[in-house]
Parts: sequence; structure tokens; C-alpha cells
Amino acid sequence: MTPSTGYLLYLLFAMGGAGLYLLLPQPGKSRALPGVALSVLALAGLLSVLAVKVIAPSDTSAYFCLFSAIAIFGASRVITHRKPVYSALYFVLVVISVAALLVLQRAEFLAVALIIVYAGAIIVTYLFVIMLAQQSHETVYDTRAREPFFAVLVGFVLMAAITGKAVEPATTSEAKIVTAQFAQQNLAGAIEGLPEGNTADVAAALLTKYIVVLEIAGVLLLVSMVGAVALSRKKIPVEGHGLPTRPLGQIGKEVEPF
Amino acid sequence: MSIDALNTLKLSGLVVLLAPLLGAILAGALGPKVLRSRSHWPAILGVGAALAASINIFMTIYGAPAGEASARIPIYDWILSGAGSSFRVEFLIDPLTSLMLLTVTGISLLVVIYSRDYMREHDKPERGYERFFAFLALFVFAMVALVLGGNFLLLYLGWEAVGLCSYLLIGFYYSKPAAAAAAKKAFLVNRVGDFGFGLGILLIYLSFGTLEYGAVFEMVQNGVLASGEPLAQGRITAIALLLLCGACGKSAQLPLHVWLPDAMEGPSPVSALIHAATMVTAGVYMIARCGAIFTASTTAMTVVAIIGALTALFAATIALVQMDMKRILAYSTISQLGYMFLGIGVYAADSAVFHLFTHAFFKALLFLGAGSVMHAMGGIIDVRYFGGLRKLLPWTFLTFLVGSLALSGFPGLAGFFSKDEIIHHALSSHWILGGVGLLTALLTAFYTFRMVFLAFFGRERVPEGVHAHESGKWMLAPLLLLSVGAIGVGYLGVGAKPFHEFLAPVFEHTFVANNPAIWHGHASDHAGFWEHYGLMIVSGGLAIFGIIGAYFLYARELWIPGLVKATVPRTYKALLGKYFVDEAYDATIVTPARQVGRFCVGIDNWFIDGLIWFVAAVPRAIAYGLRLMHAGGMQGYGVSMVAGIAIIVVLLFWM
Amino acid sequence: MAGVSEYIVVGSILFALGLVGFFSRRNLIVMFLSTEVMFQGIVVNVVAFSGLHQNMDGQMFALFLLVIAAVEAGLALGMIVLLYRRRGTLDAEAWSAMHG
Amino acid sequence: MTEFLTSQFGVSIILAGVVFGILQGAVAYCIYFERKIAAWIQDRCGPNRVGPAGLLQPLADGGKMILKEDVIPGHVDKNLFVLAPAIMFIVAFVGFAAIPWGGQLELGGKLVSIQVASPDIGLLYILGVASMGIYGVVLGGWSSNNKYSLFGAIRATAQMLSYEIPMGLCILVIVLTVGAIRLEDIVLPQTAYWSDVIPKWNVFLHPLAFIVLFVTMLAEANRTPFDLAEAEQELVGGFHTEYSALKFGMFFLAEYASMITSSALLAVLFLGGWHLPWIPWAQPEATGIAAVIVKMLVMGGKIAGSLFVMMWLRWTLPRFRFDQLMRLAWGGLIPFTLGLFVLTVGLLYFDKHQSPLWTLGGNAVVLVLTLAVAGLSRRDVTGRPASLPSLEGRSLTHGRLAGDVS
Repeated sequence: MTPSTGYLLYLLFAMGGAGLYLLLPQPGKSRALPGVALSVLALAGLLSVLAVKVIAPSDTSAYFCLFSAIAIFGASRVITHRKPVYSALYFVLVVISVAALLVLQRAEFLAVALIIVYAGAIIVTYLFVIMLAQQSHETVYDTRAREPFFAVLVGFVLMAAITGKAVEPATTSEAKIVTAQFAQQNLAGAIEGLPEGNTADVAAALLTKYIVVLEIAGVLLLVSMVGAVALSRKKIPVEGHGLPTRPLGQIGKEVEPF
Repeated sequence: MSIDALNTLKLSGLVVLLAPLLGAILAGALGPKVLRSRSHWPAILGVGAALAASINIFMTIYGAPAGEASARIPIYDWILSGAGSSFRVEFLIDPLTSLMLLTVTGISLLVVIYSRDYMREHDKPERGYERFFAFLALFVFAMVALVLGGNFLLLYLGWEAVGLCSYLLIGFYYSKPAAAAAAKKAFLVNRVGDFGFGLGILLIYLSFGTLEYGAVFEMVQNGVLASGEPLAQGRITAIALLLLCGACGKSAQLPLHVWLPDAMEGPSPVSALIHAATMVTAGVYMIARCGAIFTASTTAMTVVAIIGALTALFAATIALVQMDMKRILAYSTISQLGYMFLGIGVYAADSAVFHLFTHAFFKALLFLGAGSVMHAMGGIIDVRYFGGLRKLLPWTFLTFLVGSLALSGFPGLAGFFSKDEIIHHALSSHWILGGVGLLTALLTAFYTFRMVFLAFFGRERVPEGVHAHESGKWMLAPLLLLSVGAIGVGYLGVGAKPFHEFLAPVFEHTFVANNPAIWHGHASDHAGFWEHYGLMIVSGGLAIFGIIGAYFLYARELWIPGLVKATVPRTYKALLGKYFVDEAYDATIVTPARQVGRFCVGIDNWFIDGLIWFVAAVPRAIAYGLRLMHAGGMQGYGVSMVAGIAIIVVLLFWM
Repeated sequence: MAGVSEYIVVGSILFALGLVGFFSRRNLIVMFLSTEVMFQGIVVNVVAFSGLHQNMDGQMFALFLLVIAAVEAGLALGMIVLLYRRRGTLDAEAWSAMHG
Repeated sequence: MTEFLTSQFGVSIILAGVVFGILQGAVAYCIYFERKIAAWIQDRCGPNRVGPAGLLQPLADGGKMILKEDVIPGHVDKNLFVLAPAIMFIVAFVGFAAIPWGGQLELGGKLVSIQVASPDIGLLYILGVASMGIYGVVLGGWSSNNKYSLFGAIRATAQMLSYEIPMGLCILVIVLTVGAIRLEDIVLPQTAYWSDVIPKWNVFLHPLAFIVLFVTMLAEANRTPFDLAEAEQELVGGFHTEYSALKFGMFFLAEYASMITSSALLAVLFLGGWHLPWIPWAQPEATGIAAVIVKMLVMGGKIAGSLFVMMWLRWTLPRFRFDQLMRLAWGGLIPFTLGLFVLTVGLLYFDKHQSPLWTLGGNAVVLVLTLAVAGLSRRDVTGRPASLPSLEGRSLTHGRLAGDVS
């Protein structure tokens, strides 16, 4: 990668950051159009830079670009959408595309586990809570981001620093060796060598090298279960601050569970 | 003593000590949830086991060959502080210990059994039922520890534990202000005595380098200090007087007697326990145990005798005019304890312990009887509201009468023999001491039967709405058993005097060796009739005279007391006001102390707190400036944190 | 064929987007969703490393990340429900009670 | 071209098209048979006007659905309102991809699987797809902006999340027994025989797991007696109250499609899939085209049997109350299947997991234990607020059975 590519990348990150900043929910008139334009441009530029300059062409690189684009798009919608329900649904999109990326890496078991656990359980409970907690009307705190400028600045500086380093050609001799090794162990070759059937590998690793961690994970889940039960059994008094916590007009539209 | 016997003693000693503790723990831990109205069982079983073990100890000691009836039994090393000074948990078991154990556990068992019904209202346990029994058993444990302990440290431990338990039990009805105040008073007054006692023990340790009884007494009798220097008379007198100070506190002698009458606020079984078996006897026991120290100082013995005599007379006069049944009994206890001190003071420790022994029976009987009356009368204890109860409460009356006769020194009952001995020794020591003893005996008979006649004879003066009823079997059984004791135990001290013979090894090198008038043993065999029986006739006559006087004044000619009251109103008031000792203490000690306290509070509030406030104000002022940086939003902190990470990453990768 | 660098690029972009969301959104639920997005970025990274080193370590990490996410979701959602029942709002600012 | 068609990829594509088409029709006729069976159980005639014996009724219904006006109410969240039935429909049909329909076919000298895709993680794939089915219900209910719909959606969410656990555990029991999660590998061991007579179908090893899996599948598909999400009497139709025309039709078709998927999975896991004992065509060795057709028919027969039991149950059993439903899952099925799971692990350790004597005995023990524990600890799972008035004496007025309607 030439230095000019690096600067191009930074430019794209700057564009993306600006677009995201414009898209984050803020009061005042809508700035969606320039935001969308900037973001889409930045994403397309990034993907084309990656596709042209970085990725070794193979039959799966197209899939990689596609699912990366979907994941990044979904993630930016998660954080910019004004309705939490949509945020959650876009997150499902992120999960599915990440699962697809994992399948590209021959981590099928993990991919399916990701879908079952995240999409099948976690996000459903998020949705459940969103449904219980608020109806479709927009709230103040969803339409007003908090310190969006600094957040975007910090986030994108960090992102640019890491990704810039990741795609940068090594300069020092040591780094060059490492990079050369990485290049040698091109994933294409590496993955062909993997045996068919990822589940058995996962099981083998899980039950031998990582058995203690597996036990700890089990205990962690148990603790979380106990904690959740304890939390949900607690009687919480509504703190009186003079106002009814929900406007009167909403009462008919709200339901208690069961 | 054989190894078997030592093992028996060790095991039994442990049972005596730990069974009541276990009972207390069980009653306290399981009482509220599990046992509930059965909470008395752990205490009864614990104290019962202790009694059984005490009997075993007694039998072992009794059966031991002559001259070997004493055993030091180490249990384990308690405090090891290098430099040769270590303290052991050890038992000293000799005839005195075994007798005291028998008295303590026996009386306590009866009291605990008695409490089973007493602490119930219509067969429903009172609030704090399990607490009561837990404390009772703990009290027994503390007293047993005091008696069994083989060194001054254990003695002190038991001493303090007894004080604590008395505090807890006197304040049993802690929601009643009078009870709470009485508990506090008992504790504080005891604290005064214990302070002296503690100083005494420290002085013993400083002087002799050990707290173990045997070693200390041996050094005292050899007249040397631990350093080898000769023991100065002043030092041993100081030790004895300091120990006496503690004894005065525990045994309610002048001038620290004020807590005992107030302690009547506790439930009656507690009073019985405190007065008969456990707490107040601790002082007498201690002085008897430390005979070597006391007999080494004539001054101390004189002080003991004078305090005893004064207390006996002083308390008896107050008891003359009191109206509260339990208070009369309380003052009589003080008076009888005075007798015991007097006995010790005239080198008749065995007689004093004998009196302690007999007194335990009839005083427990009287208090339990009073409790029975009180229970029957629904809590009323003022004798002016009684009268004619002998028909309503026949069993209580009979047992109470036995106790009263014993207390008065009616010939043939327990109190007669023991008191008589003390008066005899007092007379042979100094005629004033003996005279005081005789006068007190007369007064004792008089005020005791004043109470009996007011309560049980004459017209019924029971207030409206009170339905007096005889108590249940759990309460009557101990009363009957104690009556038998009150009649019978006196005969242990006549004729061949088995009691004194049994105790003799303990005192033979201390009190007996110094007693100017050996009355028992070989000396008395050759005395003439009047020498032998004259005093008995005199004191018995005085008792009967007192009883008859009380009969005429309080059962017949009820106007005479009123006349006396009107004739000498100031004396009457002084008696009624208990010589205004409490008021004097209040004016001389309590109020000045309170003033000092106020002054200290002022210093604390204004000066020290002000300083602290000032120290706190400086960082607060600084924080006031700093807190503007904390906006309070977690996300803001997060942004700054990640900004830091981003800066580090940028510096690391690109610089 | 995409190499490990590309996965790192995608992963770090996801991570940074989650970060931005976590810092800038005020809705508690969206904040937690953002943390999940960060998790996804990490999962992409560690699985890519797993492929690079041809061992299962990265996938194991991802699996345990999954466990952590599940645990976190369980507890966080429980707490969010509690908070919502108490204040009637999902605004994170409603809970800045330690505000100086 | 021929080469393409005879490769696995070609077969998969053809199969995808064929299965999708057949299933569409099958689903439509499922509805027809449902009505016929209902009529038969209730001693009525059922649909008999359109075509001979009413056989064209599904076509008429379909036409009606397509031609009706597609109403989108004004108060709904339009995007999600449209998305929900689509998700439901897609998810219901995608699951078929991993089902092995007919073993292997010898084509041009090579063996190809009669299966759209045979991923290593086939069973997990089906589970994952099934778990996505919740979104259709949830989004449909929520986006309708209607109290009853939301009720239905919330109920459905809780119900499906709860019943996924015993379902997964049952499947794990089979996975442990067979030692594979590729569906074909699960079928193959079942084609062997015990003492050359009894086929090694898993149902003979774990009959109780089979029943539990069937029950949880009823719940996952929102079928009676678990159709709380769309209980007509309580919720006006539940999450699809606001739907009409083709969108409603999609929900409807999706329900039957998921029933068929469940039945197929059940057949594969427990009933030997396409295997039929003693029939030479339905053995794994037979790879001719005729054999494949027989195998597919066998598979279809098993699915039809399972479907028939589902319909039979629908017209026989009343609906659960919600707390009963939850109690059944959390207090009954989950402990029980956990017990089965532990049992299987234990038998696996002693290598007795494929011996019917041990598994059946273990099943009985686990059942007795669970019943004993459940009997000893009777307690409402969701609980009924104490502030509500007592229900005593009122249950009779609500005694009408769910099946009485229509």
C-alpha cells in the first residue's frame, strides 16, 4: 500500500465521521441527506480501496465486501436510528452479516451459535424490553444525542489509527518479517488446510485446552441467571417526582406483561 | 490423690463449667425459633448436669484421704506471654470449692425449675422467655467459673461475668425504666468495687509474679515477694483492702450496698439466684479463698469485721420500716451478708461459709416464696396490700413461714445454728461486735415476722380485681425442697460438726490458726453448760422475743407502729429513706461527675469538633473547585477515557 | 481472498461505531446495543486471528465473548427494566444522581 | 448442462425449486385437511363446494387472499408491518434446506444427496433459523400498535423463548446419542436393526424425548393447545389482528410451513427419516431413482402422520392458561429434559447410550423423579397477584373449550 492510499483512507474516515456526525439524532432541521451521502460515499470508497488495493482476488472476496458493507451499514444504523426497535433490528442485520463473515473464515459453528444466541435470544429479549418500556412515539432522549462531536471524533481517530496501522506496509525490519509471515500464511491457503467440520474442532478445543474457561463460563451464566431472577423479583417503588411517569393519553396504549 | 480421682475431678469440673454454658447457648440460639415455650429445657438440663457433676466432685473430695482433699487441675494454657508469665485455665478443687459448687448449682437448679412456671402468664411464656433462661444458665456458668477457677485471673473473669449477667437479668424487663435504671446502677456500683478488685489483682501480680492461688498464698505465708524481698505489712494490707473493696461491691456491703435493694426490679427468681446462690456469695467466697492474704493483715481483718457488723445492723434497721416484701428481703440479705463478713472478720471463716450455706437455702426459699406471692397477686409486692394470705396460699405460707423462722434464727432451724456460731465468735473477739450481732438478730426476727404477719395474717386486704391463687407444681416443688433444706441443713453444724470438719483442711493454716477463740473441735469439748449453751439460749430467746413482738405489733395492736412513727418521725424518715445513702451519693459523686461530663462535652463539641470541622473544610473547599470537572455523566467519562486510549494508540503507532 | 488486515479493518470499524454509539446515545437500550456492536467487531477480529494462526484460540475467545454478551444482556436488561419501572424513562441521564 | 444437472449443486438447485413448490401446495392443502379433519372430528362435512369433495377450496382461498384489498392501517409502523409477515414466511421455508428428503441418488455414476444443502452444522442451522421465527411474531405484534397484538407478541416471545430450551435439550439428547449434528448422519445410524428386527429408530431409545420434542414443536408453531399468541377469544387474533389479505395469508402459510418443518425434523431425529424397515427400497443401499421416490414418500408419510396428530390435538385439547403454559415449560419440561440430558451424558460415559434397556430405564427413572419433584413443589411460575379477586367458583363460567369455536 502506498502512502497515498493511507491518506485516501484517512480522508474516507473523515468523510464517514462527518456523515455519522450529521446522522446522529440531533434537534433542529434534518441533516439526513448530506449525512447519508457522505457516509455512503465513505463506505463505498473504503470498500473499493480494500477491494482494489488490499484484498487478494479470490472467489470469496466479493462475499467479504458484501457482508462487510452490510455489517458496517447495519452498525451505523444501530447507532443513528431514532427508534430503538429499528436499532435492534439493524443489529440483527449486523449479527447475520458478521455470521456470514465467520462462515467465510470457516467458523460455521461460531456463526450459527452467534445467530442462535444473539439473534435468537439476546436481541429478542432486547426487543421484549423495548416493547415493554416504550411505544412507537419518539422520546426526547432518542432524538438528542449527547456530545456527538467528541464521541465521533474520538471514535474515528481511534478507528483510523488502528486500521491505518493494520493496512500499512511494515517499515521496521522486525515488522517486515512479521508481515511477511502473515503474507505467507495467506488465509486462502490456510483455510483450505482446515478439515471439513468445524464443530468437532470447536468441541475438541473447548473440552481440552479451554475446559477451565468453559467451567468458568458456565458459572458466569449461572450467576447471571441468579442475578436476573433476583433483580426481577425485586419490588421497585416508583419514585414520586410529582408527575405521572407516563402521560395520561398513553395509558390505553400500554400493557403490562401477561 | 489418685489419678482416677483427678481424672474424675477434671471431667466433672468441665461438665460443671460447660453444661450451663451449653444450656445458655442452646436456649439462646434455638429458643426464639425452635424451642419457644420449651426454652427452659436446655437451662434445666444444663444446670442439672452441672449439679450432678458437682455431687460427683463432692463425693470425690469427701472420699479423698485426709490431707489430700485438694487438687489443682490444669486444663490448658490460656495466655502465654513469654518471659515466664503465663496464665492457665485451671481448676482448684478443694472442700470449699465443692461445697460452693453444690450450693450454686443446687439452688440454681431449683430456681431454674421454679422459673418455668413463674415466667408464664396463663401457661403462656412471657416475652423474652428464652432470653431469660439463656441468661440464667449463663449466670450459673459465670458463677461456676468464679468458684472453680484456680487463679485470680479466672476469678476475675467469673467476677466480671457475674456482674454482666446480673446486669442482664436485673434489666430483664428492659422496657421498664426502673428496671433499666436498677440494672445500670447495679453494674456501675459493682464497677466501683471491681475497680478496686482489679487493682488488688494487679498488685498481687506485681508483688508475687503469678496469679495462681497456691503460689501466691505460699509466698504470703512465707512473707516474701517474688523478688525474694520480705513482704511489707503495708503492701499486704493494701492488697487485702483492695480485694475487700471488690467483695464489698459484689456482696453489697457498706458503702457499696446501694445496688442490691434496687436489683429487686428483676424477676423474683433472679433475685433468689442473686441473693442465695450466685452473686452476693462471691465476695464471701473470695475472702474465704484468700484467707492467707487477709489473715496476714490484722488491719484488714478488723476492717472486714467492722464493715460486716455495721452492715448487718444498718441493713436490719432499714428493713424494719420497708413496705416492699422483696425489699425487706433484700435488706435482710445485706444484713445476713454482714454476718458472714463479721464471721470472717473474727477468723471464723468456716462459720461464715456455713452461714452462707444455710442462708442460701432459706433466702432462696423466701425469695421464691415472695415470687410465688407476687405471682399469685398479679405483680403486687407491697405488704400493705396483703393480709390473710395464709388461707389463700396455704403451701406458699407454710414454706414461707419455714424460711422466715430459719432467717429469724428460731431455735432448731438452719439459720439459728449458723448465726449463733458467728455471734459466738464475734463475742469472743470483742463485746461490741457480739452485741451488734445479738441486736441484729433481734431486729431480724422482728422485721421478718413483721412481714409475715402483715402478709399472711389478719384481715384480707387484697385489692379489687386480684384473684390470688396457689402456684403451680413447677413452683411449689422447689419451695418444698428448699423448706426441707432450711429446716435440716443446720444440723450439719452441730454435734460432730461434719460441715466444719469437712471444711477444716481449707482454713486450718489461715483462719483457724489465727482464731483467738477456737469454739469447735477439741476446745469445746471441755466447756461447761453455760459456755456451751448459754449463748444459744440467749440468741434463741431474742429471736422468739422478736417474733412475739412482731406478733403483738403487727398482728394484734396495729396502732403501736403508728404511734412509734408519730413519736420519732425523723428517725422513721431516715429509716424509710435508707439513711439517705443514695441521696448522699447523688449529691457528692453523681452530680459533680455530671458537671465534669458536661464540661468535657463542651470541650468536645466546640473545641475538638471545631478543629476537625476546620480540617474538613479545607479539602471541601478544594473539592468544590474540582467537582466542576465531574459532570456526572458516565458517557462523558467514557469519552475522555477512550480519548486517552486514542492518544496513546496514535502516539504508539505513528510517532 | 481477504487477509487478516481486512478483517481487522472491518472489526475495528464495527468497534468504533459501537463506541460512538455508546458515547453519544442516551437511550439505555441503544447504549447496550452499541456495546453489542463492539462485541461483534471483536468477534470478527479474533476469528480472523484464529484463521491466521490456524488454531481455535480465536474462536474460543469469540465463544466466550458470546457467553459474556449473554450474561451481560441478562443482567443489563433486568436492571434496565428495574430502572424503567422506577423512573419511567430509559434516559441514561436520569440516573446521573452522582452529579457533582 | 447434463453435467451441471447431475452435480450436487445442480441437484440442490432443482430440489430447492421442487421442494418449495411442493411445499407451497402442501401447505395450502394442509389447511384444507385441517378443515376436513375438524369436520370429521365434529361430525360435519367440511368444505365440499369447490371442486370434488371441496378439493379446489385451497385454490379458491388463495385467490381470495391475493385479490383482497391489502389494508395497512394508519396507526401502524409501516416498515415493520410489512417486514413481519415476510420474515415469518422466509424463515418458515428456509429451514427446509437442511432436511434430507430421500437419502442418496446415483446420478451419472456419482452419489448426490437429495438435500438442498448438507452443512456440517445442519441441525444447528435449523435451530438457528427456527429461532429467527420469533421476529415475525414480535414485529407483527409490535408494529400493529394495537393492544391485543402486543399482548399476543409478548406472549409469543415469552412462550417461544421458553420452549426453545426443552426443544434444544431434546435435540441435544439425540445429538449425543447419535454423535453427529449433520442431519444425514443422524438418519444413517437409524437404518440399522436390533437383532435384525427392530429398526434403531431413536424413538425406541428416547420415547419421552420424542413426546417432549413434539410438544415443544407445537408450542414453537403456536398450535393448540399452545396458541396463546393468537387466542381468538382473548386477543381477537393476537399478533395478526391488524393483518389482512396476502399478509395474513403469509402468516397463515408460514404457520403450516413451520408445522411441516417441525414434523420433518421430528421424523429425521426420531423416526428414521426416509427409512422404513424391511422395505428394500427404503434402505440406504438403494440409490436408484425409484428408491429415492419411495424414500421421499416414506418421509412424506411420516410428516403427514405427525401433521395429522397436530390437527387431531387441535380439535381435541383446550388451550392452556398462560401461567400453566409457563409452568409446563419451566417447571416440567425443562427439568425433565435436563434430567434426560444428564442421563444421556452419563450413559455415554459408560457407553450404554445406544442400549435401549438402559435408556428406557433411565427415561422411566427421570420421569418418576421429575414428577415427584414437580408434585412436591407445586407453585405458580408467573404467580397471580394477590390483589386480584379470587377466581374460586368462577372457573365454570369460563369452561367453554377453545375448540368450540368455528
